[in-house]
Amino acid sequence: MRENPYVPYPALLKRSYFESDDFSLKTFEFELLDGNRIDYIPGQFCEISVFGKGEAPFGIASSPTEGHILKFTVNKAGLVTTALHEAEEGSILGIRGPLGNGYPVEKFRGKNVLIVGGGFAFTTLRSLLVYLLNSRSDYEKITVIYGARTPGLLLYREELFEWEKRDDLKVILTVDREFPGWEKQVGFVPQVLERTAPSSKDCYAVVCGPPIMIKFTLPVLEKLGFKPEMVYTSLEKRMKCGIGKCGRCNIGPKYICKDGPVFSLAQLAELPEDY
Amino acid sequence: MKKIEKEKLLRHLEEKGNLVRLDRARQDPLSVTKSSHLPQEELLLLFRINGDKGVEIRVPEGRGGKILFGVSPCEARAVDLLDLTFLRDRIDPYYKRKREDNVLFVLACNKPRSTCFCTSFGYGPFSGKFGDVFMVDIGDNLLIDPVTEKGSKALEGLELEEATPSDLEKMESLKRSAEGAITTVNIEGISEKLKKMFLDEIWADLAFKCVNCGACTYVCPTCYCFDIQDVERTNWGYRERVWDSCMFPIYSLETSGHNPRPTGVERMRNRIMHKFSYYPELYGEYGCVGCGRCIRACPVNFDIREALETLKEVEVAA
Amino acid sequence: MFEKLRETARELLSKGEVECVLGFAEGTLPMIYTPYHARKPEEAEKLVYGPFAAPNIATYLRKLKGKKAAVIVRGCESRTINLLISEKQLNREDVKIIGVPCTGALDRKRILKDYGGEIREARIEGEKVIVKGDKGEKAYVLEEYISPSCKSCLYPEAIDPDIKIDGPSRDGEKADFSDIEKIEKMSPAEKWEFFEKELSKCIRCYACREICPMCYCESCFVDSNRPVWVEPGFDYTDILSFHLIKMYHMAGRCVDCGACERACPLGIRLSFLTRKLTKDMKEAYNFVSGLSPEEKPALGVFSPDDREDFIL
Amino acid sequence: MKDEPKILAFLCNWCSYAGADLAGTSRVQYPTNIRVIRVPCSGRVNPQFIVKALHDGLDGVWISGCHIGDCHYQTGNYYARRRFYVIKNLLEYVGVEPERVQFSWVSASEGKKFAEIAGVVTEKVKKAGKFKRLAKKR
Repeated sequence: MRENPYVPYPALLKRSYFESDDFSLKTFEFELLDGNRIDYIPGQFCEISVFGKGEAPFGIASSPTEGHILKFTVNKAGLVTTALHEAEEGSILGIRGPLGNGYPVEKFRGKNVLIVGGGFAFTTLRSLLVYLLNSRSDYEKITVIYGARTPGLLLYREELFEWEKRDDLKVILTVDREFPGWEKQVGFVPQVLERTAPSSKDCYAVVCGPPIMIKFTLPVLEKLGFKPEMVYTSLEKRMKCGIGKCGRCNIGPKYICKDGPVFSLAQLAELPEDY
Repeated sequence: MKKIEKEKLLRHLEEKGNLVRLDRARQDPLSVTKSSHLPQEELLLLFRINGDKGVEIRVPEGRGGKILFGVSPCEARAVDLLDLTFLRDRIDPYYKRKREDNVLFVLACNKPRSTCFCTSFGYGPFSGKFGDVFMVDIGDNLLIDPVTEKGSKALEGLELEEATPSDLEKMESLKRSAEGAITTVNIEGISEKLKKMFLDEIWADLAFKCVNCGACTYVCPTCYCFDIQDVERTNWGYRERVWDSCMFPIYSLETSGHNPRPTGVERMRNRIMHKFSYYPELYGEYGCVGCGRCIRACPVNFDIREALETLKEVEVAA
Repeated sequence: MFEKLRETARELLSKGEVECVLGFAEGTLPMIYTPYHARKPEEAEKLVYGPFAAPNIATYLRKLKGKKAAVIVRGCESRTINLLISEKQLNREDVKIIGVPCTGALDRKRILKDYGGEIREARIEGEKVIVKGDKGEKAYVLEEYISPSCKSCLYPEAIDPDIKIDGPSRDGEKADFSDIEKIEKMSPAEKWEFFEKELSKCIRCYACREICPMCYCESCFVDSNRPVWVEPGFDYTDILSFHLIKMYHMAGRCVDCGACERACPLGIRLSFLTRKLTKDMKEAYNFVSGLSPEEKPALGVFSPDDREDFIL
Repeated sequence: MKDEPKILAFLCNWCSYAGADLAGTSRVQYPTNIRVIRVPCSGRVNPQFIVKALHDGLDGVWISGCHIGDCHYQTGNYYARRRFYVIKNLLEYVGVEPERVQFSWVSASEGKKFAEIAGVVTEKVKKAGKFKRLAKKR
């Protein structure tokens, strides 16, 4: 990050493409200009500027092991995201980051990792997965459970189907309801997790998804024997500065932008329910 | 302590440059120290979009410092509290520049207002440790004492007399009467207690009269929350930060429509918790200086002193 | 002085006719009452009314949605209730209206300014406000320190109250808009200068908006980013746009209670705008806001022979 | 062209816009200061638009709809008339010259009248000059 943390790096939008078949999600690939590079770990986020419209925070979907292209998948919702969706390839935007703490990947070394994702929150989980797979031998068993409403809403489908084929990795994909042509799992993520029942022994779990999914997933993890300090999740709140100054993303004395967005359940248990 | 004629000191400072003379009216309702370090509206960057040449980003230059003359001790202390946010972790360069450039001449507060409760926070109207130079108005002269190196530098070249015992006595008597005029709220243990009160029903009662306008937060010298917004013109624009308030619903409203603090109750709770629980937990200091500005500015007479008393009386399960 | 009111409130509460009685109580500062809702019969003891009540109490009805409440109102506040009913924000059955006499709301900031010191105590004595503080005791004639909006009030008494508390009240005397007329006669440049001086003090804390019982929108135009009606910051053109659009939204809906003006921490005379609206609506459409709960807002209706003289 | 005032015209689809069209097809000239936004009805014009237009740097605003009684939606222009009166008064009251905000009723058959009023509006706004006050400087 720059010395003036409010100044974004100019970034070239190299490629953008729809990620979901309802055209609500688009993936953007950026290259920082002027020889700038950022060092990040999975789970960190950046503020993307559309000059004139403003900034908004997005988890990094690429992995630092993939080279210098930064990848984000964005849902079209508000002012900035709409402008971002409308941006043409080749236009120049701004990127500020990396921000936040990221997943504790060092702790995962030599352990089993369970990744549980839902909907379009899979972005930083992709980053994490690619990162882990890059030095596959450093980790033990890796299990991924990922669900979406429909097959068309699963992010990074082609990659997922490739990963599914690997034998050093267990990937379970699910959709909420029966869908023509879908022959994999059907059911909500918490149910599929319960059916799959991965062992909690020596295993870190990373959960990311819509609040309702998280709400029902956590009790299942608890039942499976995951301890609160072994379960991580990533939180979201309205943000502006991204560096713990502007005030709005606090949960108790902690700021999601600065102290998070990744928290273990043990950490969250200490904080008031203010999100 | 030294002593000097007020006019002589002012002439000296006028030559130094941008002198802002304050009296009480100018420090109310808005806090001068907050406005001077974290202005209501501040340009963060300008950008020009040059077609294929890309984006040109420019950071505006600083405007040079000011000498703030006559800052009250509470306001000077408030900047020290702002430092905890803006000069720790990632340093905020816009704030830092102004903090380094401005010189604060603090004047002991001879006539506290009925809304003052600064003595509740371990300091008082005659505390001499804030700002860059501490001054006491003893009528014919100013007693003066540099606090920081920046302060000493501002006084360089001035002939200062030594204060006499009778001057000091005068100061003591002014101090006694000033301190005597202030009601202290006993807030011992409040931060620990608040931690256990997040889900208490008292917040709904407390928040009833509050209409959730931003008056208290805007006049507060330690409230620093801001919003960052872009302004768009043809091929250029700028990004600025403006004061924001945790009292507004839109402050925490997410694009999805979800609002973690949907009503005035949660917002009021956050404001009080931030000042009296989160601040102490993070920095070991309360986020309030007891200046009473919020009490005076409130359109519905929400009195933070009364709120603290109420919170103190609530019984919480251990 | 407040015995009749307190007795009424106590009775309503103890009979369980209402869940609370909404009104004012003594505050912690002199010359300002604080909004209060008594929920138990013994809490009725705290209820007060009079010139020290600054906000429009009808604002608080939105916090009591779904509850049966009695509300203690002056003329302007009862007209607000009528408007809220006509705009479907309130059910008439949910409120019991207790009308109290009104001698106008005090323009507290002007006394603070004229006193020039720290006022520590204040009381009303007949037609005077007696204040005590570090400049000694001084008396001010209430009528001279009443809010400008109250001076042009046509209906000081509550309209169709369920219960009426008697007492000396202002006269629905002829409204005085002479200061507004004076501004109207200025040249555009003078007008611009006049309002720029007044409104540029605005810090956009939105106290005027939040205190206003009629500003109940879930989301306000000023917070909209698509489109941006008002840009961030403190440029006078943005401040003026905010106040202009807000005022336009108030046309035919403003009862000119003056609460916004009294709420402003910077002491901006918003009544220069609200009273202009009141005057225009009366002159052009013979419309006074809130006279009956059946009445539609002035801009929600029309007459085929509305004035046309401004159209080319 | 730099010193020429810019005027934003909101024309209702059914009458005044058609009137402008007729002026064009009948080769009746009207001043180039006018920039047109077509709206379904004069009743669609929220007075906020007027404030925003002036704030964004326009020198004048002109709103034109169907004649009273001829509204395509029966009553749109009746409501508009009240709103315009209120906002015009408010704007004048805070120091916006009365010439800058104009209203008219022009029907689809009044191509010539459209051009005439466009001329009148332009003259009036020119008289008031460039409008700097409400336009944001930065």
